[in-house]
Amino acid sequence: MKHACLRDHARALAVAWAALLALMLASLGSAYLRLGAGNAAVGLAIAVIKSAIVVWLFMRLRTSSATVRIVAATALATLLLLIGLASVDYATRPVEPAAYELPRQTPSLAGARPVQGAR
Amino acid sequence: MSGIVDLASDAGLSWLGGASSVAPRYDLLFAAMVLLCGTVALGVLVAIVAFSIRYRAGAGRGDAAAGRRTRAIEIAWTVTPLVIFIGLFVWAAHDFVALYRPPADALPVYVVAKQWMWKLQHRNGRREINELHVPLGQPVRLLMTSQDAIHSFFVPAFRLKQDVVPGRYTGLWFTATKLGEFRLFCAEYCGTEHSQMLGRIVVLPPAEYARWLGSGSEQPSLAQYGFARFRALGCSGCHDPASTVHAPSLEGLLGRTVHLQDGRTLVADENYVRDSILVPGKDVVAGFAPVMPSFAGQVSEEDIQALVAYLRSTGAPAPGDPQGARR
Amino acid sequence: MTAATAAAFVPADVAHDGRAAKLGMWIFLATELLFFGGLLVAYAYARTHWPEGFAIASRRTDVVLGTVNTGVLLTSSAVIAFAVACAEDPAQRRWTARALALTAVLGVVFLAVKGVEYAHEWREHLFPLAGFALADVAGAGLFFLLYFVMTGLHALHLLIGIAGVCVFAGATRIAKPWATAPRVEAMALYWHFVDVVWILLYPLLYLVERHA
Amino acid sequence: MSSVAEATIDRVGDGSAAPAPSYLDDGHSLRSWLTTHDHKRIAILYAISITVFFFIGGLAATLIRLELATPAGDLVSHDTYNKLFTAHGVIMVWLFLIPSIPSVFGNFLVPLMIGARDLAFPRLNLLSWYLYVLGGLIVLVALALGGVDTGWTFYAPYSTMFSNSWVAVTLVGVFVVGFSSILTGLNFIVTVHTLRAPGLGWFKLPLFVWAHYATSVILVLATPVLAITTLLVVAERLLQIGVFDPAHGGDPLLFQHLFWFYSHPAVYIMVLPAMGVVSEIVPCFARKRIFGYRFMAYAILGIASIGFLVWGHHMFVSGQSLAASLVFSLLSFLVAIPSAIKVFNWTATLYKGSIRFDAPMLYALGFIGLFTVGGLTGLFVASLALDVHLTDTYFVVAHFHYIMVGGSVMAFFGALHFWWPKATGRLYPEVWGRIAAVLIFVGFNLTFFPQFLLGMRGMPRRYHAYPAEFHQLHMASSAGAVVLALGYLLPLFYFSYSLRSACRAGANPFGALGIEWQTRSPPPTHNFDRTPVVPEHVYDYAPPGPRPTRAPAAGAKAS
Repeated sequence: MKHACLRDHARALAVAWAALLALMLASLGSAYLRLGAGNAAVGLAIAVIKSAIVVWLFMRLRTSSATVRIVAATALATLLLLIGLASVDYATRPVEPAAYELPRQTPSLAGARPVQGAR
Repeated sequence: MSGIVDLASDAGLSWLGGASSVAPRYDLLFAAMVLLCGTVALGVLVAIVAFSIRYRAGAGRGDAAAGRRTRAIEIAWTVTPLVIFIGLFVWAAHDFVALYRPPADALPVYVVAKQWMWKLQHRNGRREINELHVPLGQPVRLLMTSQDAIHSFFVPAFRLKQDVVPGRYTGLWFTATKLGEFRLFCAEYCGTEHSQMLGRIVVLPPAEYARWLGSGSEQPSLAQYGFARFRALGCSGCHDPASTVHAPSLEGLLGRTVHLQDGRTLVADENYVRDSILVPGKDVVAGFAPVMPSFAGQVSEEDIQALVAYLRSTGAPAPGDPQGARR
Repeated sequence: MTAATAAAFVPADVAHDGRAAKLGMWIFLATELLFFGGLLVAYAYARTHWPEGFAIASRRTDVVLGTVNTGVLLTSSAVIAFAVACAEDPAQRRWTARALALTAVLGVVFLAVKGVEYAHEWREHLFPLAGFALADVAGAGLFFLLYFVMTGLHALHLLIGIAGVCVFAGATRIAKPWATAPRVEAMALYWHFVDVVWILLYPLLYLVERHA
Repeated sequence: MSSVAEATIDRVGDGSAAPAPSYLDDGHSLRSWLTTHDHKRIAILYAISITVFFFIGGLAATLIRLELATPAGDLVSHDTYNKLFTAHGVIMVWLFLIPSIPSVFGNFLVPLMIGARDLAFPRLNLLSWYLYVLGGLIVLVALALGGVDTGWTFYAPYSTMFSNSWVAVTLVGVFVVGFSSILTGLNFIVTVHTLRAPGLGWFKLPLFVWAHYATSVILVLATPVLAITTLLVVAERLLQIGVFDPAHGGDPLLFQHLFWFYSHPAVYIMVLPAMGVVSEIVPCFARKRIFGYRFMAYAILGIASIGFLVWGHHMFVSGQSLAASLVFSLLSFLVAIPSAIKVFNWTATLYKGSIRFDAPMLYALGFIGLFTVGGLTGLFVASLALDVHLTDTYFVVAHFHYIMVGGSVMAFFGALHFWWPKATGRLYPEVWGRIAAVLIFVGFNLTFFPQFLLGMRGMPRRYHAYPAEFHQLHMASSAGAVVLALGYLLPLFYFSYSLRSACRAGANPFGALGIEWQTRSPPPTHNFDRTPVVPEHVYDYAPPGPRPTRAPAAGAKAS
């Protein structure tokens, strides 16, 4: 009984593993296509799918308690907020680069910090 | 928009000393906020004091059952602030957005901030250090960048501030509405002498401004520039009288007789200063450790001349403040 | 309510063990996600500002070894998931220990391959220090900085994971009472997370643009 | 309902006839303290260590105020001044305020309040303390070597490229302390989820526990971003290339985004536990159920979650985009709403109460007043157009000191008085307690209110010397600081005195209803002799009868 259960389990894991490797190869292949911004999108989308498989099946979020799911969702939401709200700035900030003179530092007397290297 | 400006002047807020077209709108919003928040704070305070007296233990007015049904009240004091806050946001945002829309005819001025000075350049190439002359009633647009850390261009009388960031330009525009001199502060902490990174804005009548702008392609005096380099290169970090590093004071150095560690004496002249900067180990002053690093490759000939000019100015009988703008 | 018999105080922390270990690990992983999240923001900024530099720099990474390593790590994840399944059945103790040991071996293989990559990159002057090979490509320095910080931190996490998995493999083998199934599962959660980080890093670092 | 509490108190009174040793008497050796897993002992360890750091940070503040008593920079050099305010900020934020209420009172009380034996991971808890001490020592080493001059904000590129001070060492210290915070937060969350006493549902939890739960969530989710940011700064200093470095295509504002993503929620790490403390004290001394319990709990969660969305309001003039500033400003106004709800609800709790003014209550009322001012002035700096003028001036300095010192430190002292009898079994001298409370309240306002006026008039912060027109207000502020310093020193003396006095506290000297009051004072190592009784409603206070009498156990109280 338990053995059968374990065998089923192992089979499911093997299928997930095969899917992960297939997705990895797909993502590798996509990098050689000329997709412009699509390269990044496809690469990330596949990475998200792979992560979802790992989290959902390997990490057993599928059968986890509500508390654990809330923890996972909160973490993901916070990460997206960090990236999202920072992107609001970067997406709408006009870029006006200015010539930047390399700083010429006087060497430190205290020795707290190495002398500015050649840059 | 001008209606708001008029309203502000009508409200009698000009005594707050605002000196730009932005200031009256700022003062009005500020006054409104003080009024609103003051009322709320006072309300809370009065409530706490009144309850504390009326319902003090021993007064026997306590009622445990009071205040159990709270939902309506809670919703009321959730929604009311929400509405007020959105109103405040819109008002403040409206004024803020205007700061991002400089008029097309604004006079451009280029600003470079570095530790710890402001270098400004007008359209016709006239340069200033720690001083900015602008005409009354005419929009001026600053294009600013930094050569090192982040600085911030802050003119309290104009109610304006903008960080100056290395590697990119940031902008700031204003129209001065009062004649006179106004303080310029660096408001973003930028290192040792952050609090000395001061300057002034001089607002002139347009005709006088035109004369001023035309009269001078002359640079700021060499001594003035030298003082700025004295600080920017970090000399003042050790040689300032207030410094914790044990280094000789350089005030009135030129012409002074210097006693060296190996027993020689010499009279400090320009060449001595140059040697001390480039080959500091050569003539070490008696009583001081030879800790000064060489600045060879870091200072230009122009810098050395300027530093000498500055040192000479400190030796004059009545040196005066080399930075006219300070204090 | 008032039926307060003067019962001796029985703390509630007997039965909670498994739940607490797993929940604790999930919360720790939430922390870890945000830790790498800061790097992801930096990466997003740098890549959107220097797309060409990132493409050029990314082509200098070793995509073959990177892909092999991805496969190794994905496999290790599947193996440790199998170990967790075995751990739930005390009769499969030996299989649990074997699977955990295999996981650790795969982790070591990953680190070895990563070391070979680093050695290549050192020889090709791809460390963003003095003498950096791509010094004239705007953004390439940032790419390789992020590459080394991200993969370095990932390797550090993996190293900790390998140590932890080895400990559990040994403990399971000799049936230490504290090596319970929920704790093995918590350990595995960490391992999977390190894997997920790599899954994200793989396209971001190796696959920016491979054509042309 | 209150009969339940009284019955409980009586039973505990009986139970104490055959006592197990209290946690304080359970081993007296240094070793027994340094290897303890007992959350109460770890709380005491934290209390001692943060007190040390509080007075080191306070010393820096004293020197700052002394220097600013005159316009010229005459007491210390520029460099020393910069290092002083940096040390003040770093120590007060990371080594005092962030661990203050959570690590001391949270540690001590969360398990007691939920009827648990200990935290979920007692060994991890001890590790947190060691990490905290290690990080604190690293920061002190950096100070001893010569200090840091970047300000506690460590803004790049000054911190990465230009500062000639011990930035990297200090940041390593901050990183380690951050780890301690994360582990504490993790421990609290798991504890609240898994170790609540049977029958203690989420909406029966004291607001103190709610506040610590929310704080822990912030600790766990925000601190790692600070950790990676400090690592990036250290790497940039060592390698001379980094993502914040404009010379290599990096962005200095990226540092600010990452830094404030942590440091704004960190404000709520400091103030949410303080709100929890006040929510315990006010109903107890008003003898009144807290007004709108559920709304208070939701407000805590609201503050914690919206707090993550507002970090950009520190960057309105930094050069971030207009759109970002608009978004962050709007969100910042939203976070003020739950704070307003809390203030209104505490005030409403007083209505028809039966209010006693013991020292904890004075601190709590002081908190409400000062927090109200701090919160309302927050609206000024959340308003875009006003922030342009006010940011980086003393207005901001005053604003956040009203929140962090007027708010959090007041509440910390309130908590210290309120739970002192529980933790030590001794009563503090009530009269001295009240004098100190008033002294701190008055001294605080004298110190910091003038700073609002300074900021309005354009006095920039972090200035070692300043123009003469600001002299009078700075003088006033420095004079007020003397009063404030006296107020902070006073409790040190009377608390030490009370430890040796014979004035023992009963299990429940204030007649409070929390589960922590059902056990002895000081509690036994295993926390409870009997299974604690979960009350129907955690704040079911009622005024005493028509003749004012104190709650039964308060008879031993001398005041």
